[in-house]
Amino acid sequence: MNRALARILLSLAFCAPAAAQDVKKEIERYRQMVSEGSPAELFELEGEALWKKPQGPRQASLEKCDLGLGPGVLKGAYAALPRYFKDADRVMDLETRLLHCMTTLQGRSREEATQRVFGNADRPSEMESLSAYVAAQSRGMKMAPGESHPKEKAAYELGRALYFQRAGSWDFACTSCHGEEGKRIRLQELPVLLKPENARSVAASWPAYRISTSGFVTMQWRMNNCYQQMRMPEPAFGSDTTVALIHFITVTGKGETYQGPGNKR
Amino acid sequence: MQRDFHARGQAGMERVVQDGIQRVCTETHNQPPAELARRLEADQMKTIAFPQASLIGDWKSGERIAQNGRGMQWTDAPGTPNGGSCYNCHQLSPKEISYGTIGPSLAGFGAKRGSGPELQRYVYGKIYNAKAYNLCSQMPRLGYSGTLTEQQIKDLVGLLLDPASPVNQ
Amino acid sequence: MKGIGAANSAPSKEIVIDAPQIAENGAVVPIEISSNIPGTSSLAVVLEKNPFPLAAKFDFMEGAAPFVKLNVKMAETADVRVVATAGGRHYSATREIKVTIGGCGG
Amino acid sequence: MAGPMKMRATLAGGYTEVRVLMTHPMTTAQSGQPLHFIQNITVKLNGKALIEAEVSQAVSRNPVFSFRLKGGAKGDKIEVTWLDNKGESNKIETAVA
Repeated sequence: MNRALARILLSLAFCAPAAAQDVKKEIERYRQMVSEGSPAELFELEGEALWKKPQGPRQASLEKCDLGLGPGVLKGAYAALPRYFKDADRVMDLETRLLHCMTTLQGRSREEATQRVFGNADRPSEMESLSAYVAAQSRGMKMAPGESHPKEKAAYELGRALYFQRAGSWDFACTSCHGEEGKRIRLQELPVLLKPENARSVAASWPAYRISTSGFVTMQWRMNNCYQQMRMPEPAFGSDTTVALIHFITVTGKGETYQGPGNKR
Repeated sequence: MQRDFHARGQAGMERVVQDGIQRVCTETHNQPPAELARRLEADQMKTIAFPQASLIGDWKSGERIAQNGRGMQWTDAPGTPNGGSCYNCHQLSPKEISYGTIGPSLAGFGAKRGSGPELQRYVYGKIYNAKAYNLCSQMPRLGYSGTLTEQQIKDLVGLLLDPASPVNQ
Repeated sequence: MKGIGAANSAPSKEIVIDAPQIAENGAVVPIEISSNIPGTSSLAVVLEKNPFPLAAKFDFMEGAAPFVKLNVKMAETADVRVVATAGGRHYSATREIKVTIGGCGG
Repeated sequence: MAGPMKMRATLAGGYTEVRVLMTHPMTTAQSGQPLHFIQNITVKLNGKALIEAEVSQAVSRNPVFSFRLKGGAKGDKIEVTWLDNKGESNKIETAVA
């Protein structure tokens, strides 16, 4: 396409009100091209090394960590999370469970293991790389979080209630942004996570590489960052609040084939 | 929630405690009974401090405030001026292609409606405390919450109503 | 810039630049480039508004196709210019990419 | 210490498509951090260099490149090396699938 023509098309795309559809189409094309060239797999490699690396006072690796399907079973484990764990007597998502294994198998303190759960582009966190590795081992499998145990049911109900809970300086709830179909913030479309048709692709693509920060992001991070933008205080890593929301979203999106780690804005 | 959250930066634990409006809107999924809504909206109206004289400030400053999505988060340094996050949810200047759609488009707002004193008052009040006009509005109470100053809100009124503002081109 | 011959290049429609018209994030702008000019021995990507405009230059020996896909950084809306060298001559094509703000900005 | 690399080389209609991922910060002079970026990349097929690239700090962090080599057969050896402005380097090898 020559430059003059490109300019005419651009001026049409950005000035004419009818062209909003074109902007949307181009943004979708951008995301498609970015996901084809995503470095997400690099984090899986890093995570695999960390999974096998002896750490903590016991100099143990995580290779015997029971993610729900038995010690060391990785295949399909992520697709069955969050779920109730008898040994901890609570519902856990992937990161909460990894933290559990770090404290029980490796003998690390909770303080030390959660000191830096969210990394950055220069230095991804251990939790992020491990999440990438473990989640990738469920690729192609159907998302089927636990739903039968009373505590799993309670976590779902709590998550749903929290989704509507308005608070903070700006009176926000999850529904403020993710409550109505077809809405967006800036150019980012906002899935209504109360609806299976929206929650499915979310459940099937997290954790993910985040283009805007060149880092890897997890669901615990997503909850933390939403509360930050809701102008709330900070939720604790692996708290009942964040696990319940993650459980609620994953159960709502169950049945989708896991395709992550994905790519986010 | 008290157990699961902790204060960080400027975001104190008082923020997890719901006020009356937040509670009513949570419990009713943002569909409060009409009578209750009217009463509580009237209460909110009383919180708005309308300045004397013209409410139309500098639209250029207003555009910067509208573009700025920072402020009030635990990552934001207290003391630095907050943004209004307006473009996150509204279309304003038609030149900006990256705008949200949670709120209605405000492109051409003043060009369609004029800039008279009544309208100035409405726009100022709506930005200061949106809940005075629609109890369970998703829009933050930007003046009431201490997010924006009187001058900043005037500048946003300018952005919407000043005939020279890009919003009205 | 001198070394790649951008200044004295002839416009060519045989250079294909496949890129989105709008990039949601300037930190990652995907660009796929190729040349149908016979004997293309190099392709260079020039980002016209960047502080260091020459983003990358690829030399293709016999056995490699003049094709590459990469991600570049762009601070603002600008023209992307691709300069192809074939038989000692320089050819170029440009394409504008608009860089926008993606999310909450907070 | 250089971070991991990943590469795939697949036959696709008469050419070999090579996709390579590199872990690298690619920091710019503007970022306030020390300038640190990959400068040279070489793609070899069975030991013979087919593509030589000079790269700048304008390439995105954690670079991903796709190249196309004419022909190629299953089992051919592809090797990609990079060298950065601090003299660090890394290399990955894979067989065409």
